[in-house]
Amino acid sequence: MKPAITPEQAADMIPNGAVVMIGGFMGVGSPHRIIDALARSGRKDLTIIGNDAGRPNYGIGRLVHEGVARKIVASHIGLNPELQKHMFEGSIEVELTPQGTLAERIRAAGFGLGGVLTKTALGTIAADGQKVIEIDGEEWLYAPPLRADFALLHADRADFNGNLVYQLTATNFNPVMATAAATVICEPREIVPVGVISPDHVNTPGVLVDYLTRREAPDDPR
Amino acid sequence: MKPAITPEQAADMIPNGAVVMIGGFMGVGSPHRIIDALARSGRKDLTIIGNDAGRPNYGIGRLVHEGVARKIVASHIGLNPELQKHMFEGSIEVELTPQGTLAERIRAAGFGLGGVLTKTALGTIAADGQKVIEIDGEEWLYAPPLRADFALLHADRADFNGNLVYQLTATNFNPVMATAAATVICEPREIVPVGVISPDHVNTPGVLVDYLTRREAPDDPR
Amino acid sequence: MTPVEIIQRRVARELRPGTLVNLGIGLPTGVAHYIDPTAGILFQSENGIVGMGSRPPEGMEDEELTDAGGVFTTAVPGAATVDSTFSFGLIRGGHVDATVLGGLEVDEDGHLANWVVPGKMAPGMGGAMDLVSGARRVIVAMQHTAKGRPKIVPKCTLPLTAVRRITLVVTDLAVIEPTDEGLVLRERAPAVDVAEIVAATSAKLIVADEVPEMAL
Amino acid sequence: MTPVEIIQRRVARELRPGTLVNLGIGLPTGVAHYIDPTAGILFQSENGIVGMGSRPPEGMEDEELTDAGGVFTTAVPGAATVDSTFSFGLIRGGHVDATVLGGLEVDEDGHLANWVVPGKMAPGMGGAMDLVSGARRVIVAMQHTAKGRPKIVPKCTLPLTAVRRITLVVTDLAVIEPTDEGLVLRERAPAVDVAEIVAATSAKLIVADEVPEMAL
Repeated sequence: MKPAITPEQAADMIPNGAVVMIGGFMGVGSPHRIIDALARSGRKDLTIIGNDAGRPNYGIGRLVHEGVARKIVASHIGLNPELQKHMFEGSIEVELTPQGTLAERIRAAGFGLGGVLTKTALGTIAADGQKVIEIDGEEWLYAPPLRADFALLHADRADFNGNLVYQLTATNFNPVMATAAATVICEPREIVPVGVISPDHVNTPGVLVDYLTRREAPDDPR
Repeated sequence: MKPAITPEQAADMIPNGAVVMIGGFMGVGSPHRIIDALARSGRKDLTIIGNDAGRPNYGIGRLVHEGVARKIVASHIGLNPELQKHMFEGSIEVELTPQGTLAERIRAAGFGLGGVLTKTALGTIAADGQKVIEIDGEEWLYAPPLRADFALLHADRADFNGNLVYQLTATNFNPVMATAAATVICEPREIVPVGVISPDHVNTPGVLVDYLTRREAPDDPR
Repeated sequence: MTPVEIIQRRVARELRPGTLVNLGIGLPTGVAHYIDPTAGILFQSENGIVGMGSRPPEGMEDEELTDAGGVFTTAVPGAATVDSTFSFGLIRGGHVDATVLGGLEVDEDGHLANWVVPGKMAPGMGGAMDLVSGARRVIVAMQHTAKGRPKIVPKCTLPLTAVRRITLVVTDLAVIEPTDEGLVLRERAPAVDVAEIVAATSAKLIVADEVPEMAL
Repeated sequence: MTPVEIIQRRVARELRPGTLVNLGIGLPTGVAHYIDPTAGILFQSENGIVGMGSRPPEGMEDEELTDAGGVFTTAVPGAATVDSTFSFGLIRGGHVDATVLGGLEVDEDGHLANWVVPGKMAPGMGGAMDLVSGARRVIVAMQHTAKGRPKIVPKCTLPLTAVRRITLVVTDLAVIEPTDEGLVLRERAPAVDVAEIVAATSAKLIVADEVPEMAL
């Protein structure tokens, strides 16, 4: 059984300067309640890893707006002009990485691999300063594993043991991030008893999950 | 809509000397009807890639027994003394590779990565002659992508478009092999109309699948 | 027919029956309106769906089903949901037959620049670099010029999206194919003559005696 | 209590509540009989299940639910099915808290040999190399000697399974922990004295004045 905590308790676990992965794609499939609690926490100097920076004051953009983030690692920030302004001013560091490489770097960390060998970005300025490895006369760009102190995830459904099920395009980075952080906290839309989810429908085994956020309104329906 | 073919038609596509991946784990989740057709085809000099060699005359062992295979790439052949005898005699070449590395090498081929960097087997005789890559002072064993001309898969269920669903431990190598062969042929236990399988329950999208084997007994139940 | 419609209609004819296609945000997205719905073409949205449909009816939107721009979408019957590692595995592994992307510049080497204007616009490459490196065919769909300035140039001045040569450029004026010999003018838009295309292109074009008009 | 039961009972006490554990084929499999069923320990079978149960009742076997030896098994409530890439991702990524494996030899460096006897037995390493490289803790469960010959030796004569130092060796005679200083004798089996253990071990053992008896 995993502990069921409040979004505020989740935010309280995360210290200043922590590296935090956040699931979602433009806020779709993001743990908005935990993000909100973290945005209101007064935390500083977080490194946030996610697909994108959401929109201004929405999704990961909420953490940018509240000054919680010192650095953003993402593949796309085009819909968040607030972050782009910070980036050009130098007040928030932004590391841009191709989306597929980002996903694979997180997987490498989570699954004990030494990194990623990809053609993506090879020969472009996005590969400047990065290691190129030649294998049988062919060049591959090396991208290192990417891990975090915390992963903050969304799921459609969890069981008491933390088995997670995602739905449609709210899946995105959530499953891979579940593998690559020291502490994994998931905000499911619903929590069901163990055994309700078929083993074949579990997307993330509960062994990867440390905490679930509790229902928003735990009143008994009677 | 994918063509529905017989196991014999599947076997007929495979030429002498082809490299063939076969899903399954000790025959569980293997396409036994296609294997049987291939075993009876008189084909020669196949390279078979699979987790194991099944048992004598069962699973991949059926192909060993019928003299179809020239080389086996697998992680474990301990339950097939017939193949071990061939290996010690030199009549069939056996390449043994750690199970996790085997899975990841196939994935690298299927997903356009340059290979695998792993600690597994590093420093052991199983790594003899293989490339070691040093990254930031740390050594990793490099394992190259592994692809095939054909992948022969089992699934619990397919739809007309080749979307596949696996069940329990019959999943194993089937999904990853679906990504890494020029031609992918699946033997599903049942075939259902498009739309019957929820998008969230599809394990292998039909875009990766070329052929389905037809039902064994296509008589109308009336 | 508007310039955008010309491009979208012409690109639609490049898509092969029964294949997986990724359409970029913006102009490329509209290509979906012009395909044969019986051709079995599936659209991938790299945020995690194989078999994306069109916009949902009002009131039927699902907050867990959006396209790569974060806009509500639908799934066709037979769609499959995948996570980001699988989605980009399909892209990198060559399982996407064609990607259609916008362009800022294309040059005589067939190189594409479409992700950054240093000092001005740095939205990030998103999935573009993976798509241009990994898709079997890369089709650039763009206006032939921007504010009167040619976008098909001798050498890209903007940072490249990939060092790989793209497959085809489709504009409102022409279809151009990068080859070993250089950029070959394959087709001209209806009522557009070759001289007009050459004038709107700063790159060297290889022009045959007869350049057919686009079928749309 | 048989020697095998001593080993299995003692190993069971090493497993931590709420963690994922992989038990090798054979003797290690039997460890599952001796764990506290309320401790929330989940067993992984590397062929693709997290939450493997015990043997199914007769007539209830499912041909699509077997263990890593190809033998019918069950799933506990809350189990999850995974494919081979995910299963070994869990192993390589350190998400398996403990693996329990048999051994042919363990040496003073804490190295394990358990997958091949050159020229005699070459079944393949299966998942053993991944497990010994990747699991957080590697527990070797084996008879102290084979046909009277010590299996805990100064230096492995058989090919190693990994160059990583294992965590603990549990035998029918003793519990031994490889450390920077060498092999430390931690516990002795009931009614077994230290001299007996030292005599059955060709490796050098570090022995404290007082060696407690195993709790079983």
